[in-house]
Amino acid sequence: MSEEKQQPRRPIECGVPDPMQYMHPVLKANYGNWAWHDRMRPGVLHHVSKTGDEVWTVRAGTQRQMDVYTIRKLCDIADTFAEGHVRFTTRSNIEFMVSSQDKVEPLIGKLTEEGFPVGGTGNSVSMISHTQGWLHCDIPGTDASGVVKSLMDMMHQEFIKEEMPNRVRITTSCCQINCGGQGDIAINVQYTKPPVINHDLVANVCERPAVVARCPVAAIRPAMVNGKATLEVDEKKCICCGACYPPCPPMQINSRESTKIAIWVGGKHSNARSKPTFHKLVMANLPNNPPRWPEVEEVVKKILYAYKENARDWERVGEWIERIGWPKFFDLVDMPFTHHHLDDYRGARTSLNASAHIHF
Amino acid sequence: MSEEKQQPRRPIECGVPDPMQYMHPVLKANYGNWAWHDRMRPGVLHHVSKTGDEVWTVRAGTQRQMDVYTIRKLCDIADTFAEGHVRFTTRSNIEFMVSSQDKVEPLIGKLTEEGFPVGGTGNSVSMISHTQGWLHCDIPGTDASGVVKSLMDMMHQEFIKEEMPNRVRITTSCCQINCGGQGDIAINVQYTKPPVINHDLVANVCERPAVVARCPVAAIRPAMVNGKATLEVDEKKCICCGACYPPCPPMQINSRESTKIAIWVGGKHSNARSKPTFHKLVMANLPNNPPRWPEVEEVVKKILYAYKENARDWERVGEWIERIGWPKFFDLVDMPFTHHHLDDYRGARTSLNASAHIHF
Amino acid sequence: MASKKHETKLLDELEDGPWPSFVKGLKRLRDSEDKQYAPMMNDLLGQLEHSYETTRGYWKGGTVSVFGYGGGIIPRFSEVAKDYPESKEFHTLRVMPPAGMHYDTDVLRKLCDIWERHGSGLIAFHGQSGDIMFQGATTENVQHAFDELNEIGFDLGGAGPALRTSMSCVGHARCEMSNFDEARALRSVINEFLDEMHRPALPYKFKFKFSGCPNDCVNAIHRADFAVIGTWRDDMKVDQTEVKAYIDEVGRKYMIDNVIARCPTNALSLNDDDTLDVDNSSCVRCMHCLNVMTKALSPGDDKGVSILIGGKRALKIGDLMGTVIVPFMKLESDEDFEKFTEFAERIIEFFAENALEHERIGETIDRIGLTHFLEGVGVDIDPNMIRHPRTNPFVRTDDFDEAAEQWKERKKHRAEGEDNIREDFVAAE
Amino acid sequence: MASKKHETKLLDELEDGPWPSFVKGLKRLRDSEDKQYAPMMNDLLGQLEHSYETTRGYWKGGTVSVFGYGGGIIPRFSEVAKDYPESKEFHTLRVMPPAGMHYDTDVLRKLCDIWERHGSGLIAFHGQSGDIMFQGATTENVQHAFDELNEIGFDLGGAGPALRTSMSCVGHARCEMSNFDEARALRSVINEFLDEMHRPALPYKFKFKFSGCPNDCVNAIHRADFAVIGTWRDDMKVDQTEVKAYIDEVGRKYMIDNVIARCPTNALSLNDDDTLDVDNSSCVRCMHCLNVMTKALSPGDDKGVSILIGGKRALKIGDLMGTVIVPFMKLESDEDFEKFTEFAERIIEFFAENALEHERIGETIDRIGLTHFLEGVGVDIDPNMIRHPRTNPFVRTDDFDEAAEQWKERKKHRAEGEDNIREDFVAAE
Ligand code: SRM
Ligand code: SRM
Ligand code: SRM
Ligand code: SRM
Ligand code: SF4
Ligand code: SF4
Ligand code: SF4
Ligand code: SF4
Ligand code: SF4
Ligand code: SF4
Ligand code: SF4
Ligand code: SF4
Repeated sequence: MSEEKQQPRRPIECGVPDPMQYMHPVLKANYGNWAWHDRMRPGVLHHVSKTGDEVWTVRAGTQRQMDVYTIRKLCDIADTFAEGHVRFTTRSNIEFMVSSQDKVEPLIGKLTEEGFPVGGTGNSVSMISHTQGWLHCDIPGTDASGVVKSLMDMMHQEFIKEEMPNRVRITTSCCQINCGGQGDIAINVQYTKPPVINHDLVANVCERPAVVARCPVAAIRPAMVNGKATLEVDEKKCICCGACYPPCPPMQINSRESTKIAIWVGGKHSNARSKPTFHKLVMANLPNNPPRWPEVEEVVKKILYAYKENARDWERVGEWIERIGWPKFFDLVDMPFTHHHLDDYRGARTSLNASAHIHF
Repeated sequence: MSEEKQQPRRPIECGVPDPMQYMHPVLKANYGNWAWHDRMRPGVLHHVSKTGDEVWTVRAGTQRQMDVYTIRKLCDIADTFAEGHVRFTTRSNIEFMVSSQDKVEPLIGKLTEEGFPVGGTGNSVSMISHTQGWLHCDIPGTDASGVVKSLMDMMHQEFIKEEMPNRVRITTSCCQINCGGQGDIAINVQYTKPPVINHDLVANVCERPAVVARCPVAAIRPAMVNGKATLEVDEKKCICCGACYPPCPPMQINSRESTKIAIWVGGKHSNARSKPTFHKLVMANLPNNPPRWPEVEEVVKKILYAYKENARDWERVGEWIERIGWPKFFDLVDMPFTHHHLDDYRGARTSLNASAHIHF
Repeated sequence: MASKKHETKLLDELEDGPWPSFVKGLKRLRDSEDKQYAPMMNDLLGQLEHSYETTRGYWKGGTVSVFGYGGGIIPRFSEVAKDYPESKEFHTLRVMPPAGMHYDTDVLRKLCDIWERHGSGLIAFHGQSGDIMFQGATTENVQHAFDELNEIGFDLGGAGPALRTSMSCVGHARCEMSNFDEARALRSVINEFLDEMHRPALPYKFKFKFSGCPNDCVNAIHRADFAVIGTWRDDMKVDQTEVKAYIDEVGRKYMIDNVIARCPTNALSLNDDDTLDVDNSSCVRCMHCLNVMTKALSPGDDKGVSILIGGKRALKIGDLMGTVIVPFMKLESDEDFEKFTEFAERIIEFFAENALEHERIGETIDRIGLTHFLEGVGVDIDPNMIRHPRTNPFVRTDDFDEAAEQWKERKKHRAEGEDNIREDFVAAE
Repeated sequence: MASKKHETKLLDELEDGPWPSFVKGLKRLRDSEDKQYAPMMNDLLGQLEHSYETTRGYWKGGTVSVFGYGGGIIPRFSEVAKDYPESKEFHTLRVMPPAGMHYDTDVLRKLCDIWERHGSGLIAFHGQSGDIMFQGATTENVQHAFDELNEIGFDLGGAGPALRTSMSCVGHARCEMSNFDEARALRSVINEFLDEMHRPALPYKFKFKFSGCPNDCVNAIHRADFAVIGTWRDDMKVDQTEVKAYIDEVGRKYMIDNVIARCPTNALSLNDDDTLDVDNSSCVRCMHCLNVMTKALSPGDDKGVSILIGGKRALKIGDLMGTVIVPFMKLESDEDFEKFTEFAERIIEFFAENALEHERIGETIDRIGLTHFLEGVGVDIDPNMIRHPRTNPFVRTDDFDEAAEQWKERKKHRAEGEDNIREDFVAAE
């Protein structure tokens, strides 16, 4: 292995691989030519092309963070029970395509047997958008894999059934940056206090003007502490956003006491019916409680089942709440409405109810 | 009359008069006890109380700015053809209440004969919200009475008929302050250039710090011109809002060249269906052309009839445009869409189309 | 004194046409040569024609008032008095109308007579804030006119940084949608705080408006600092026979497209047997279906008002509508009205003490944030105040649990049907 | 080298439950004692358990790359390497998947084999930006792993201030809603600008995402700087027989409440004979009715894409969604794809030259205003870019007439079906 040092290999800049080489033949043959689809049961999609070709897709959940053994097992199943072609969805579910309906049940049987829940289609709770957390990230407030595993265990039945009013797309984010994105329900780290500065380190580690520039509310200013050039935070101004932390790790925003979990609802990406929306704060200050975050589980469960029991067909979480109103929502889930829910950031004005549209 | 100077009369602070003393007896008898209403013809409302009492209201247009002869004529009509009780609406129309249906037609006949158009009810174009202008205001860019008269002449048929998809409530404002308020269609003075400062006067007339504070974009700063303490405007920043002009008349915002008329659409006060909305810019830079403002008339007419021909029942102007989309609206009225229509003031972000909802 | 009549070529063009002409009216006054106001109206027409020619206004302000009051008069002095001397002073008296703008012919004639003696003969029914505007008095005559008006029971309205003249819709007097006694509410508040109207000492103007239902026929939400909108809390009333009658009349498709599909919160559903399902807990009282089917649908019995604070027009920060501050309060008993007036006072006081100069209350709320405003006026938070909770995480939440406790308290009160105005509130000094 | 296995009391609790357990997977790797990664995974588990105990993360960044590239690796060095030395370096290779994430088992097995040799055995399918994340390589092994992956046709994705890995929905491959060839579009753009990905030199990250229709199955509008959404311009296709079949199945009331009344622009009306009226000019292509009635309704024939620019998550100014910049462009012929790529380049160049450091393009637009952005990238204005025109009068309009002339020009082009991307555009220097 020493010849490499002498002659480093130049990369082949091949870019994004062509999917056609790996695609299921029926998909390839009908590329851009599909006519309609239906779902015969949870976890299964049935697509019919304009030429009459049919394909059945079986969707199963994975842990996303997979060891090679798990991946190989999925390959074995694909080879034996399906047709050797799979794809992954935007939510880390795996999909097996088969060209005849009789392969569907055995495939489901095998997947279930091997512990891969079949579901995530239609009006189910699909896999949670997953981020890195303690396993890999350099700025995490919690662990994504653990939160996701705990919640998916709790919601397993809702993954394998399609009993929700509409799809439920949940996200997690292990810091306020929100790599997990917006969700019908979102479980995000929330910093509850301004950063605590390790003045000894700032001087060495941080490019101070860059950090000052990063703060959206100009709460950081240069300062001298014990004769060292460091930074200080105006706690009255600070909105606990954590933007200063990645460029300057000595501005510790995380601590056992201050890193909490907040729950958000009503994010929506699709344009179906209503325009896409951002999620909205419901619950803050939940403990960051590994390994199973029971307080978070409890809150998510309440929201999920309030939605399941009260929403109408096709209503996404946010649309349901729009209809019944926020007062009723907070009552149904039995959660507090506080001044923290009132926006006070830029443009807050537009979130005020400037109408006599009132829910009683 | 000289004894007053010796002994000034102290006011009786009697406040708002009690309306009961002037109210039509059927209204008084059924106060708070009405059951339903309908309209037998344009300009006439028919209300039925829970006890079965009935009252017919005939609504007629006035010029608002009335000479005592006109008012006395209306009183004569009320005494002869109605029952001596009238009221005025929020839009300066006069209403005659009668307790028997057979009085309705003769009353309408007389009003029409005397030049008071009967209408303004239901799905008609009612009287325009009227402001002061050159007749009385100290900061006007145009004359409200003249604009209103010209437009109401043009729309007379739409006042006396109920052929619009829903009510049309038009407003005028003779400066950007907008005393006339929001409208389905609004005809407002628009300043098209920054103020031109009469430096000789500033020193004497204006409290400079107060004027500086009035500017919403901090475009005004103190300056010295010819050795005098005056003000200057940063024309790059100035948004031509005119807020500096009332407290400092030497900051001339009006001129023949710069004072123009802009047309707005889609303001709505009612909470019916959609929440109340602000009106939106359609057309700018129209000439301020007395005595009849033909260019303004032309634009208003186009909008009004595009609405009349294209909107569905119950759609207000703004709701109609929401449905058909702004691209089609600008096409239908054949008016330009320019960068001036793009908001760039605070919170502009919320007016952007952040969705794939697109009208083709 | 009878000067030559000014030419009014441009204004003359406004005499034609089917709409009543203000120019004709002005000329009638000018031509009443036996009347004291004829010369004034001649010069007024002259100056106005000059404005039409030059597209400029020629009035400037000043200071004029009646004895004992500071406000209520809009003083106008001509900048071109040299050419139009008789109308060099042309002040307006803003006079408050009876609530709901009801008159009998007797009182209208009296108003005309007074103005014929002391003014120009020109009266506007009404200004955009609801005043009867007696326009065109000399500085001297302002007092005479006021005295006589005052003697027959009329009082000056608002001008300047003061409580302003208010408006209420016809409501209770002639409208089945009405949910409270608008005229009583208006008079309770305005007549209680006349001092704030007559002696301007607020940071800026402050307006109340009263609409009996969310149709908002006086434009309160946009145009009042303190908007009072009637509404109801229980179920709307449905007369299924009238529903069917309506469908028979307009057809099913029309009913679906114009009623069912237009409900903003999908609270309506048409059954296959042509009866109507109303999901009252989803209904936001927009009024649409009630407006369309006036016989079939009507407001419930548990009536009251919503209060929205902060509406104003464009000046400085741009247009603002009022924000829901009190989603519901009863307004029926004497005690209700007392509480209401007390609350209005609280808001006015907060405004007086916290607004910057020339800042409307809506701008104050925008500047300090809703949370601080609510604390400042002793109002409990309610989700009806907002369209939706915050979408950004930029908030310090370490006191969330304490705030949650307060919410529990609030919920107890709410469960008992109480509004969110804290009774035990004492304003901070 | 085989150190004692760390205790993992807390993590062990995550082995139970019906959902596939990542802890089990990690342990399987730790327990593969014949594999080079076993000791690394033992210490990795140890450090992770330590995080679970202390609720803190222990990784820090650094600089690691492969020869010839600047980006694509997320370097991780342990802050607690003293206690967990074998996992002291635990870098991730971000590797771009085939567009649409299609695999056969053969290639998946190859990926596993490579990672078994040079990495931790831990792979994520996929990261939120769409990368295959090969997590856990030592600094030395990063190059080996990359070399082998690269040999079988895979390339590194984005990291740092660079063009990022992109995603496209399954679309054309298996979805009847699809309006363009998502995979081709993705590959056209990304493979054209690989230099911007592999040698990070942009002000900040830049992401493309491709959804075949407004259902937006890859969350493009929220999560991409440049979102491409399939749509169509002509009428949707209606199969009235299938409409009736659907109504027969679900009932009229259900149809009214769930389809007719849910259309955001009231573009649908149910006729009394159970046929459906579609007002295509009011329809905003929200997809709802097509989603509900997959057999009865489908997109039209004149397909293309809408481009929205500026989506990103919360950091600094708060969440932004993309704004419509190109309401419609065709994306079928080779020329269309060329134009599309050229336009993408224009945007990237504008971003490179005008964004501040650490500023996303959405923030740039927010800072400079949409008008200046459009001018900077040679795009003609269109009312579809906004929800509605401005509601405030705070704009200087003396050049309105000139701007109106430009609109006339634009309308001519539009009438010929052209998009609003100016062909003759030359970027200002
Ligand atoms: C496989 C996948 C695309 C891919 O390239 O991987 C996909 C596939 C389909 N989506 Fe999706 N969507 C997929 C992620 C999404 C996402 C993104 C996400 O989940 O992060 C969204 C946006 C969610 C949001 O709004 O926040 C999404 C919003 C939709 C919608 C809109 C639903 C709505 O009413 O708001 C539809 C329409 C429908 O289902 O009728 C849709 C419809 C579909 C259809 C029915 C399209 C078709 O005709 O094939 C596909 C099967 C859906 C099903 O599960 O029943 N897909 N779809 C993704 C599966 C994710 C998963 O494993 O759960
Ligand atoms: C790995 C991944 C999460 C995951 O587990 O899937 C991730 C992980 C990180 N993200 Fe992310 N982001 C990931 C997808 C996203 C997404 C989702 C997307 O692309 O659709 C977003 C939201 C969309 C967007 O771009 O705004 C996202 C928004 C951010 C941001 C906020 C950017 C903003 O402008 O608001 C940051 C902070 C930054 O870049 O300074 C960030 C930064 C980071 C960093 C590099 C943390 C840092 O600054 O040091 C994380 C490295 C973790 C690690 O050790 O691997 N990440 N990040 C995702 C990338 C995997 C992949 O390549 O496939
Ligand atoms: C008389 C008046 C109240 C007053 O105290 O003076 C009044 C009276 C009625 N209004 Fe009004 N509205 C009056 C000004 C308004 C205004 C304010 C304005 O015009 O400046 C509005 C808000 C307009 C806006 O949104 O910008 C207003 C929005 C409504 C609506 C809501 C319509 C909608 O669909 O948006 C209704 C409901 C309806 O007509 O079905 C309504 C309904 C009514 C009813 C039907 C109520 C009733 O049952 O009696 C009354 C007869 C209406 C008619 O003309 O057919 N009234 N109404 C006002 C007459 C003004 C005029 O002379 O034209
Ligand atoms: C007379 C009247 C117009 C009319 O012809 O009807 C009027 C006329 C003037 N208004 Fe007004 N406003 C009139 C109703 C309104 C309304 C409508 C309303 O009350 O519903 C508004 C919009 C609502 C609001 O309060 O915002 C209105 C918003 C303004 C503003 C802008 C306030 C703001 O905060 O944006 C100003 C400017 C100021 O106060 O500095 C203003 C200022 C003025 C001044 C005093 C101009 C000045 O600053 O010198 C005008 C005196 C004209 C004159 O010579 O008589 N006027 N003004 C209305 C009052 C008549 C009455 O008392 O009944
Ligand atoms: S959400 Fe935060 S902690 Fe989690 S992966 Fe993204 S940057 Fe890291
Ligand atoms: S946490 Fe955010 S608001 Fe607070 S100092 Fe850091 S960057 Fe500024
Ligand atoms: S709109 Fe302007 S000019 Fe007209 S009355 Fe009001 S303040 Fe005067
Ligand atoms: S017109 Fe408005 S923006 Fe311009 S200087 Fe005056 S106050 Fe400032
Ligand atoms: S606001 Fe309501 S109650 Fe008052 S008049 Fe209008 S419709 Fe009637
Ligand atoms: S009042 Fe409005 S919200 Fe309530 S049911 Fe009727 S239409 Fe719907
Ligand atoms: S975005 Fe549209 S085209 Fe793509 S998979 Fe989803 S539904 Fe199909
Ligand atoms: S696609 Fe959406 S907007 Fe178009 S008709 Fe169907 S439901 Fe209405």
